[in-house]
Amino acid sequence: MDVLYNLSFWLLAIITVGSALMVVTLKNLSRAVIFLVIFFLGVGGFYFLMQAKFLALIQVVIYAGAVAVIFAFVIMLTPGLPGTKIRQSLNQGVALIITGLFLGSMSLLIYKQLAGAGKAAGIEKSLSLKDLGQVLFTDYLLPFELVSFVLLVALVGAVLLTARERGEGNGGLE
Amino acid sequence: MSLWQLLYEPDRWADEINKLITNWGLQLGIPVFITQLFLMIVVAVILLSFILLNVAFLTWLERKVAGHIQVRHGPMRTGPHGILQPVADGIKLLFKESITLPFVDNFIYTLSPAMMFTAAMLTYIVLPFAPGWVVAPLDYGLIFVFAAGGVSSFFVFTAGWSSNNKYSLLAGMRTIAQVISYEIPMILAALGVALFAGSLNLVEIVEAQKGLWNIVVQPLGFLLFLTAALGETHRAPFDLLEAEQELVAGYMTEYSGMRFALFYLGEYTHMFAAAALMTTLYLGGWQGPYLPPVVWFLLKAYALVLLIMWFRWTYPRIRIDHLMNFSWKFILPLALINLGVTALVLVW
Amino acid sequence: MNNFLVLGALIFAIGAYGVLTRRNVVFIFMGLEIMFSGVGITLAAFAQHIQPASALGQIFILFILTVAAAETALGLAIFLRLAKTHGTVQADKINELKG
Amino acid sequence: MVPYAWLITAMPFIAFLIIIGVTYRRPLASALVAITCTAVSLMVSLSVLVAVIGGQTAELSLKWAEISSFKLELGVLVDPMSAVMFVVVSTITLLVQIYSIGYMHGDPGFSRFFSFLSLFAFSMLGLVSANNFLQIFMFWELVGLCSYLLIGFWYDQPGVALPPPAAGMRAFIVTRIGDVGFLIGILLLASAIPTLNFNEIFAAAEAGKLNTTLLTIAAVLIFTGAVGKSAQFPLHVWLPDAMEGPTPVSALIHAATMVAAGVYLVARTMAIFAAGPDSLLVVAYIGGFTAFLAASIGLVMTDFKRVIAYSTISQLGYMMMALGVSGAVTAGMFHLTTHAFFKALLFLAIGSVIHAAHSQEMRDLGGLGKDMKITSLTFLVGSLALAGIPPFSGFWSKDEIVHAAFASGKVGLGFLGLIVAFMTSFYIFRVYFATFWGERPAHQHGHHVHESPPTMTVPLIILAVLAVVVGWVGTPWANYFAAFLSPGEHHGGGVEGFTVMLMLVSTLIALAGILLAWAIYGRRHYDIEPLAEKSPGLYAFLSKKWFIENFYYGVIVPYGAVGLARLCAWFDRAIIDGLVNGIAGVVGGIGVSLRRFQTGYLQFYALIFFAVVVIAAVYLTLFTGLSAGI
Repeated sequence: MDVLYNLSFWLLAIITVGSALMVVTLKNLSRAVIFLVIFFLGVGGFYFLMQAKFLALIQVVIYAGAVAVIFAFVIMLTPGLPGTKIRQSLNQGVALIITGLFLGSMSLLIYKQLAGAGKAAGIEKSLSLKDLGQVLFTDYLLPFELVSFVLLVALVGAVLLTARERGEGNGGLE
Repeated sequence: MSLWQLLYEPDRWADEINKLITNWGLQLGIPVFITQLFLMIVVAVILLSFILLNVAFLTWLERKVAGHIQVRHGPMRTGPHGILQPVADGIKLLFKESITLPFVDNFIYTLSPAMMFTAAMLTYIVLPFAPGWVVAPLDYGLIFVFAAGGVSSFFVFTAGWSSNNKYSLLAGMRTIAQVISYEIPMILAALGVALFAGSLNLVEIVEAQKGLWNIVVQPLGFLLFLTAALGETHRAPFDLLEAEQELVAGYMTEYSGMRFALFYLGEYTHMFAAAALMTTLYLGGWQGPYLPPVVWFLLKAYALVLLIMWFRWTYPRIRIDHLMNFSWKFILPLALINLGVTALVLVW
Repeated sequence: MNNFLVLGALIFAIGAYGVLTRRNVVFIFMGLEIMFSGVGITLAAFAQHIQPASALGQIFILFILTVAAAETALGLAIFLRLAKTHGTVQADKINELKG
Repeated sequence: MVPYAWLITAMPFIAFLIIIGVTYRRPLASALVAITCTAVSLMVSLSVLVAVIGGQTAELSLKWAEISSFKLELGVLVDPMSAVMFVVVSTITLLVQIYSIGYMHGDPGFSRFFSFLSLFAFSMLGLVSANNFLQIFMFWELVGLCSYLLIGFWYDQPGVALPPPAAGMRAFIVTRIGDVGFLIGILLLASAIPTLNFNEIFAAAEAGKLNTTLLTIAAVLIFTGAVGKSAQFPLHVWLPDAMEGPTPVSALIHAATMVAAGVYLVARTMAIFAAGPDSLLVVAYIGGFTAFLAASIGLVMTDFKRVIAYSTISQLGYMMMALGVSGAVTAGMFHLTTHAFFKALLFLAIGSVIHAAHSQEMRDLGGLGKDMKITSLTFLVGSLALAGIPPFSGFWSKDEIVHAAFASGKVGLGFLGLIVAFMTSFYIFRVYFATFWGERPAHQHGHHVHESPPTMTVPLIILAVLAVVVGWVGTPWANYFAAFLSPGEHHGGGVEGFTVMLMLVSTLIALAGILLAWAIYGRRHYDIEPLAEKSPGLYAFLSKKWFIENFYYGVIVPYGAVGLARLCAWFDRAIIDGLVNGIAGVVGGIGVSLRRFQTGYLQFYALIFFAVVVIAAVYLTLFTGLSAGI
């Protein structure tokens, strides 16, 4: 099983990293959204590998199912999006150096300092939904409620921001 | 290893097969993981062929049902009662030219039907056809079903979008709006069942219905789920995204050939998945007297499929705004009430 | 688990690169989402390998997921507004964020 | 009940909030809310008083903030002094509120009036209950604010002598002068000892831990606050002007309670004064002089409200004198208590007259006794109490003060007290005779006058009864009040011959004043003052209020205040502004150089932000031994 595990890890890694790279380098916005979905699915796969199955599914439902849809909608709803002709990136050199430095230092940190820390990558029992709920609704009830409030605010805010003002012509959904 | 065991004790049968092949592989010096991989592929192939055959049968069934409801015969020429019609259709579609219009984003255009069908098929890996006959008895199987549904609808949307056709685009938008609207009550209704079973695992849900099907306990939940499932699978009377009178053929308008076929198959895959899910959640899954579990499962699922088809040819299509209102203002509150009452009853 | 951690860092870095270089606001948001995912993977890796019995790490990710979703919804709403009022969606054309 | 003492303070505030927030548009409901809450306060006060008489005291406090070792707190100090004040304040507030229903009837600002009254009651009770300097100062300023609001209550009317808002402003500014001194005094104390708690400071002062000079200066500075609030010379000028407010306000704030806050403050901080004895001399002489000054002006005022206002100043001077000469709180606090009742009575009675006759000029009034029997009678009781006729309450307290003055050896002040007593009985009966006796002036005949409604007369009667009986708790024969207030001290030691003689003398003096007043005013109505005919110079001097206000407005304000203002302005412009501009210039310079970083591009910011994070990460990774700690 170990081999299968590693195999799936590397496969997923290639898919995920590849699609993430595509998202940040592609010129075509619509294709980027498709790759974003693939990326999200890949991340969900990683959660699966890490025995966070609930998270994996939630990741797929929320991100691939909802967030990506929002992206797609927004791209569609924006008239006159610049095409693929113009350059879509800038500051590439600086950003590359900075992120490269970040990645380097992180990898160094992880491999040097965390070497052997924790247990070896293995398969433990996945947490059941009951365990999650137990913690979520007792110790983290307040954050939970706050997050729900944040969602409500985001909902109202989004509606408010995008609501068509009176006499503002129709550029809306239907 | 007998046929009886295959039918009536499918879990033990599967176990023994598994052991047999693993041991056999070990004797030959093949590592376990390779045999496992091999078995996975075999199971996948079986599942895939089941789905394809089933869907092919469904397309035929739909036409026959439509025909008989409209007092005509439906396909009759190919094979007895036109039973070979799907095969003929398939061959025709395979050899048709796959047209791609100019200014179409080819990448998304090609990817969408494939992904849509794939996502639709993913649902089946958690469905328990019989004890032990489930590809992956996930702990969170129920959520997995909805996740797969969500992904699949996203690709319906991109298909409509990438077609560079306003009707397709409209259909794509409608898909998203409709699917999101109906997914929520559907999940809520299903949660009632999950609460009863105390698990999200479909196998456990089925086992929890031993003796008493959930449809008895949760009649409202079943009706809500059925309605929402119709919306979710874009079946009439909620087939707004392929409303011929308004949108030509919806998101499939610009598709032809095998790509079209994939969508077509995807739709029916979805429908059967919905029926199978309802069977699992509300009708006790494989459970039933005398007949083998698989047969029971398929019987129930087909009964639901026929019900859905009956709906299609009976009810007129409703308007898009009515559709949305119906979901948000009627089904969703009811689903919430259902869930709340269920929870309360369970706490007592 | 080191592999997972490095992967998380890599994804985070890719997302950051996207955020830093993209001209289109939608792309910037995508980059942000990628960054969130990188953080999520890191958290999940730690959660699994340090305290596998505790649901804490996963709950953290749940919160991140929720907040990220809310953020995206709001951000994109702002984006639509921006497109309407400024007529552009290029982050390098909007430089009013100064006194 | 003692642990619930905070309720006394809280209830009026609740009333204030309810009136402002809920019943603002329903006048009667507002009045009801205010009265109910005050009644609750009164009941709690009474039970607290009973508990305190039973020997309980308490200090409830709540930590508010702590700055290193310096802690600020909010608290309720329940001891005999505050218990007495609780009862006095809440009783008078309650009666005044009931009275106001009648007096303010139909006024458009009815609810506002009651909300202010409640706010005032809250502030005053908070002041009384304070257990530390900061709290007392806060509430001190709050009562000042309420006073301002209530003096200027009829802000849209022209007023009698000057517009109410101007009068309010004047009161506010004049008392502020004292408050500055008070604040400096508090800060001085705080600099010497890291607490503001009364008991801690007093304990330190009594133990001699603090420098005597410092204590003296601090005491005098605190006294300036009291001078401002209690309208003592030289800051007395605001109180007569404060009479522009509605008469119940005058009764409550500018006679019975707020102005007594200064006396209360001095009494409360007596330990500090006692530790710096020179300050007591200042208190005594300022008090004595004020008593004389105000009484002399009161002789000639024709507006009877002003007469009583000056009378108030004079009586407050008495109290200060009492505190100053005896170095003990008993006599002053006793006079404060009795004065609160009879002065409130007097004010409410003349309020009743104003309500009925719509005038406060004695020249316009006369012969009202026939039409307003209750008012007239209660006013007479108040006058007798003020004049110091036994057995009315004023007699006992005033006598105790004069006695204390003689006993302390400050004979001059003792005689001064007797002279003032004579003047007092004269001027108050001048008002009485001129208003209620004799004939109505010719030009007023058409105006019919009738008695006020019961909501006004009932409080008058209650107050009249109280004005008679309150004094009985502190007779020289059995001084329960003194025993209660300062139990440890030796009181009187029986009645000596001197005491009896003094009582006789002061009674005779008071009677002489009454007789003189009757002789001059009792028989006929004057349109022009007799004194003005006989001695125009003295009359002018007195009626111009010793030219003190002329001096203030002619000399201090244009030369002193404006000069000071100019100096401050120069300092502000040259030094402060220079400093600020200099700093701003430096900051601006830095800003200019930093501005290049502020491109306005979101991503540029993100870039910088992320770059810094990365630099930090690199630093932590490479140059510190960051261990994962797992």
